[in-house]
Amino acid sequence: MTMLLDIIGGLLLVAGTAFLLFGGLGLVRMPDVFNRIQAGTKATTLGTLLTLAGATCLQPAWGVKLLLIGLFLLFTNPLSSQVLARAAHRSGAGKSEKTSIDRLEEDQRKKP
Amino acid sequence: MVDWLIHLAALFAGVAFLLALTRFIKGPSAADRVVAFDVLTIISITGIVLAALTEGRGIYLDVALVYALLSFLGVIVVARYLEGGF
Amino acid sequence: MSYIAMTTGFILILIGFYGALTNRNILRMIIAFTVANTGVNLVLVAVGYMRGRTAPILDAAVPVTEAAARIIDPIPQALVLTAIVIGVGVTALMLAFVYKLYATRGSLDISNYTELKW
Amino acid sequence: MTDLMTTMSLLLAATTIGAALMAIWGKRSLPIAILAAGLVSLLASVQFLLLAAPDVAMTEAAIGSGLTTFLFFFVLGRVRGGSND
Repeated sequence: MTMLLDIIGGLLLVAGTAFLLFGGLGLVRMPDVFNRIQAGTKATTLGTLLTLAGATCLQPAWGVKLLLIGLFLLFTNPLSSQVLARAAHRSGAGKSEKTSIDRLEEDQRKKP
Repeated sequence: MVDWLIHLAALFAGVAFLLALTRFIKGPSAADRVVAFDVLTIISITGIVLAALTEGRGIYLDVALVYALLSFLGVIVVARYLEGGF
Repeated sequence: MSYIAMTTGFILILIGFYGALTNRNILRMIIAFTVANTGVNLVLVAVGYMRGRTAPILDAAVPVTEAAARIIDPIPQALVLTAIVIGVGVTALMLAFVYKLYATRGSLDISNYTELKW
Repeated sequence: MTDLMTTMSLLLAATTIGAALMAIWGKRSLPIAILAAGLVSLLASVQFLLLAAPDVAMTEAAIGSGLTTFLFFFVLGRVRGGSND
């Protein structure tokens, strides 16, 4: 039983860090700031939560602390990414040429 | 078996760390570097959890708790500066 | 492993002093002093490390009866804990001086402040 | 087991020195130098954790990396005209 739990925990750890790897790859490959925020925040949030779940399977006595870390990440990480995207838009960051729709700029132009 | 999986996870986290560091070094604007800083903090949380699993000490997780609050604070401060606040 | 951290600390001290001596902007000099401060802390903690032992905090993994044989020396860590707090105090004081200098003179170049030279 | 720790320590050491060089290099703009100094502090904090000092790591992460970056950006927002002297 505990052997099975160990193997599930190890596989969850590897899956979580694989999501971190994909997040880092997206951070390098994406063309502009907003796509980089998208890749760098969502994939890493999922990866860290999977890693914490794997650590909980490996050491069940640490469950409360790991759950607390996961809750903090789940609350603060999307908030910080939204604030950063708004700041990048206001400071005039360059958009990729494939970006065709910008609703925030349309709204600001409508009511100055 | 589990040791081998933990080493594989550490290898993946190290490669992700190097990729985010590449973006931190050559990012054209300041916002790119802030995103890379955030991702580096989150990868450091994963590294701390792996170190705690390797050493077998649960007290190391408190540092990860501080990190989870800290990345939020740093990004908010830099975003306020980029918006022209303060 | 402690030699890696000690070497890193010394290189950080050298880089910080080089930056503080060669930059003309006052804020860049303060950044370089912060880097040197981190290097000093790293060297002090690396001096106190012992191989094969664990953190000096007693919990279920380290019982009290066998603590003396398994934990490292907590004295350098306590010293560094004080040094970090004093370092941020010194940095805040230097930044307050930068703010007052910019308010009175309107420049951050160090070669514009020559009153103390003779 | 200790191989993993030594490899992490080597990676952190190389990254710390690179970030420190980036922090004092005069060609880059001032917010980037401040962010690089914060990165030096953050990586040194993980190094403290690997040296079995979790209390120092906690203090360095909260004060050295959080509060110092906040103070630098606060002052930099108020001396906005002279930041490229």
